[in-house]
Amino acid sequence: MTTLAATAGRSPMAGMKVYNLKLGMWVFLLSEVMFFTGLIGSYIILRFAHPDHFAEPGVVLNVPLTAFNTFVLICSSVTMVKAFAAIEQGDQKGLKRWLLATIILGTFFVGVQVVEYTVLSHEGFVPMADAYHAIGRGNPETGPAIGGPLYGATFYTMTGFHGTHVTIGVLCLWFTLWRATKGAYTANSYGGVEIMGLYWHFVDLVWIILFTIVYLI
Amino acid sequence: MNWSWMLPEGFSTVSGDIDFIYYVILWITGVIFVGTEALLIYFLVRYRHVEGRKAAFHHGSTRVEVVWTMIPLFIVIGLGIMSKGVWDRVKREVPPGGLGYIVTARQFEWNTTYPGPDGALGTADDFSTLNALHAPVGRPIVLTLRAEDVLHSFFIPEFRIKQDAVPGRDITVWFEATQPGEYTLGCAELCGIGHTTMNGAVTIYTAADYQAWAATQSAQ
Amino acid sequence: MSTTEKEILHAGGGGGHHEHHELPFLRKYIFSTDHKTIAKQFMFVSLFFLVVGGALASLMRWQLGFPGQPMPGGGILPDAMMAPTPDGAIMLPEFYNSLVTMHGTIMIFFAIMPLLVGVFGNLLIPLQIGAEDMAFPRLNMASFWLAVPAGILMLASFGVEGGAAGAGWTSYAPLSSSGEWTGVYLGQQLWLASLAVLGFSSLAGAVNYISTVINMRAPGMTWFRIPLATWALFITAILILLAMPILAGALIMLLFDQTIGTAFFRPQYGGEPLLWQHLFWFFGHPEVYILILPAMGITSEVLSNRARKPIFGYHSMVLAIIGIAFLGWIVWGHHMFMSGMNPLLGTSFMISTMAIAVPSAIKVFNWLATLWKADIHFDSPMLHALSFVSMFIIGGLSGIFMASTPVDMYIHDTYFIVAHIHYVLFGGSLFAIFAGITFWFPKMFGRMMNEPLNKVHWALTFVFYNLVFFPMHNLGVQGMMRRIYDFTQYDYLQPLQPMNRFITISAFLLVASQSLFVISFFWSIFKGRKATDNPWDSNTLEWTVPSPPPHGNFAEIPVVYRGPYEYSSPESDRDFLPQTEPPRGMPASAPAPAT
Amino acid sequence: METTAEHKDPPYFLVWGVLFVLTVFEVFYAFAPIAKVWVAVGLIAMAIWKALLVALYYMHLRWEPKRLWVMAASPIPLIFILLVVVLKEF
Repeated sequence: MTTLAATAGRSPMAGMKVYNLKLGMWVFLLSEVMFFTGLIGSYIILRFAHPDHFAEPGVVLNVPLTAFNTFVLICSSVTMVKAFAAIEQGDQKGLKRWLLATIILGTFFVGVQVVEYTVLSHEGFVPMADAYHAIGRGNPETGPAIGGPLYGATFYTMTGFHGTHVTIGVLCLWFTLWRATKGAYTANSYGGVEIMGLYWHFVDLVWIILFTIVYLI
Repeated sequence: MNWSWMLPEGFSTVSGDIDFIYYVILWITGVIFVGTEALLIYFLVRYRHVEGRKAAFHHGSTRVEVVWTMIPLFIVIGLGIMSKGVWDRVKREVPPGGLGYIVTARQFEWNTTYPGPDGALGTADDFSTLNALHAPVGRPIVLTLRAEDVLHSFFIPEFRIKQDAVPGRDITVWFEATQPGEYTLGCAELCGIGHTTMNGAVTIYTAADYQAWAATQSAQ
Repeated sequence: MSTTEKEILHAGGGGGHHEHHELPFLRKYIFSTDHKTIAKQFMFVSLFFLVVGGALASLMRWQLGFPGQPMPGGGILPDAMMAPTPDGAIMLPEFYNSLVTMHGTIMIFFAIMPLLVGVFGNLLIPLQIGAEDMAFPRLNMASFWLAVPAGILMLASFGVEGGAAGAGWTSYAPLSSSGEWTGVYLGQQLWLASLAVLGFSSLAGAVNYISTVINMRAPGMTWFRIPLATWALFITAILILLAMPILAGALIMLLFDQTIGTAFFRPQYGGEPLLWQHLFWFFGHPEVYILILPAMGITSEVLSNRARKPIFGYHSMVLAIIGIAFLGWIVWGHHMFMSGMNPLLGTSFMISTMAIAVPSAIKVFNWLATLWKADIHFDSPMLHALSFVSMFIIGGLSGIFMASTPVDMYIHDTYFIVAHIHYVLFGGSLFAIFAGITFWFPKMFGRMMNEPLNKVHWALTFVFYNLVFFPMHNLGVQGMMRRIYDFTQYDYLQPLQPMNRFITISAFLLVASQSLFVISFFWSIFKGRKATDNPWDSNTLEWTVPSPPPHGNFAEIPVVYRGPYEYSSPESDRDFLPQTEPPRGMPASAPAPAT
Repeated sequence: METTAEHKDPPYFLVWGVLFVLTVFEVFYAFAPIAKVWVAVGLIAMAIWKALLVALYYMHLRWEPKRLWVMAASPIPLIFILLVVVLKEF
């Protein structure tokens, strides 16, 4: 492999003291941080500017369901990290098992979110400004609208983009699993699994913040 | 063609201060501009390539660096302090006893509402003018600036006043004209296809003439 | 080599997979992962957009120079842009607004930014730090192949119902948030989508540049031995990385307002127009430095090399770059002094804005001091670099007027701003780009450029450029607003007609004289004199390899012994001392100094 | 991997337990009958705590070189600048 010749004399981990792929993923995650800063920041700012557009926790949004979903995502994080721990020890079987578990949990999370969206939109909680007429959980079909259009818009944008990230993560997990079955990862070559984990845990981390700010405050 | 850097004459109580800062900056930057460009040209001529001459092997000097870090620093601090005073006066210290108008901007017109004889806005005897703003000289005019559709920018060049009108917000602007006459009201923020036509006239009367004008308006 | 390192090289993705056998045409020229090829691809595409942007500007200038008069040959444009009349076609205001918007957008996002970051970032970073390629070559290729569809979307918007976006390159909401205000629906949505895609492209590039500079430097290439061009591009990449996502978020929210009717920026439903401005400029001001920092880096390279003298105060130059980049995050409000923003914020933003004048001044003084006691060679790269310095002085000084909030009350949104931004972006960035192209052309294409033709091009550009943009200061001082379709609607602007006409004619000549560069560019690619490895007697690493460098750049990773600007060093009999040349009495095989 | 040496067996399941408990507590705390501001402060504190746990243990930041910590923390000042400044508007 010519790379070895080409790289001889330079430690390929120079500078950051971590290998390129991991460094690249961290750098990419920094930009993700700024992306969610833009979305969550806008939510906070709009909520400060127009408190009347927003509702008390649990009035419109289903907190118990989402709390359960949060738990699911946290579990998927631990399965992901176990997959990494497994391949660190060269345990191919464990790697595949834990990756599959992560995929199932991640898919389940997205599924629950879809259900949540359907129910909410039936209760008039939609992003469209002129269609917004949230009547709150379990209320009769009619009633005064709770909150305002900014609530729907910010909610669906933030959770929607997080959901997109989870979905992309699940797809990447399938790819990682497929490579794992091909034996692409070993006890001293598991960069792919590690950066997959970094991305997945970051998405989990974002959800932890989102859940608190959007559902509980 | 007018290559002048002089501002057109100003006719409001703040235009003097604003123009003063402008001319201070114009002088400072002018001197720096001439100095640096002259130095540049001198170096280009003096140190152009000549066969057999080798450039000085010189990596820089911290002392010099500190000097030319400090000089601009002090200049800009000075300018900052000067500017802050005027800025606060224009934007934050609305003079008392002003005459209150409501100016509403919409594509593509300025609509001014004046208090009637009772001197209060929002009463039945209010009257309004389209694309025109009439005011007495020598009295602060306090405008509540509103927009109905998109951003517009309330701009009276002769008074050195510019303020965006933001839909959903009431923004207070004030000016005090120093001379009766006809001035220009323009829109300085791109507001759509008719942006360029969104202009009007500002008419400044003597106190007496204004009373007369206001009377005729409210009579209708 | 330890297992760890093997694993790392695997994990390092492309870290440098060099198929040294001949690649098939597609892999070699179209879907190439070679950073030099990608740089060339970016160059051809963004030079094309530079021409498009210039054409749009010329159309705009016609309307300003000859308001409401039929445009010669304007009839070929569709009636949605030009109203046909018996004696010729007259420009419509909605088309003028689209021109204002698209000229700004295309020049900033599709010409200047890719020329600086896409071309020179890709070309210089691996070569100047002694890497065989980028850290992630495939990601690098993706970065280019995302930029292309973005550009197509942007151009396509001219053809759609309602015309191209017409709310200015800043697309201030609510004007941009719904077609009901401008009559532009799909055009605005394409504009938003295109920029979102471009955001991904720049992001891919930024991740690559940052990882490469941090991890792939050759032995001995310590942080303070990195050439200033690479330093500037590295800091620029960090700005892109952190600023672009903010824009992406804002674009998406505005796109939702436009398409599904959310209320983020639509006041009639409780939205906040100022939120768009804050998000846009929180990205937008770092963007301004994304557009000027690489230009400063390129200028430093060319200046020091053609003056045959070490750059004056290398360390303070680096610190100034970092200082500008940092301050760039806390000055965005100076674009919003008149926006109804809290006046207290106005004051604090004025202070930080004034502060940013200091590092900029340091750089200018250092460039001047570099010329002191130098041995100046007036080749076309040098002429362009010197133009950058003298024009950047004007652009920087005129910035102080706007920084002062009271003065800004008068000149905000006037042609004074237009003059300032063009002195920084055209007189600044574009002259530096010309300097860069003429300087590194031999390294890119293996041939020298046509020097006489380049000199003529430089002279004409420099003269006409100043004739176009200097009078705009005066227009602004007279109170002429920007983005205005027909200034003759204002009585007090009537006297400005002759000057506007003068500017328009100069602008046409400026655009015309660019054809000389196009000719010289293509002539040199095919007919230019073969270039040696190091035609400029330069010290930096890219000149130690053949022109153009082979796939994989360096036969073996070079070892670096000194800083990049050791020109006219007494240590050498020549007037330059390459970074790779071992110190006297030290065998070439000696180990590199610790990184 | 240069990091594996130092952490033979990180407490992954312990962290998971803490995250779980914190989540449950958060949900009840959100409806606690106390001043809204204290609810918010407490919730944000817990959210940050959980986020740190994920970053330090699951993302291995705890075993990474210092300079990577610095890099990972670099956007935080920008977040504060943006929020603090823009919130002054309202």
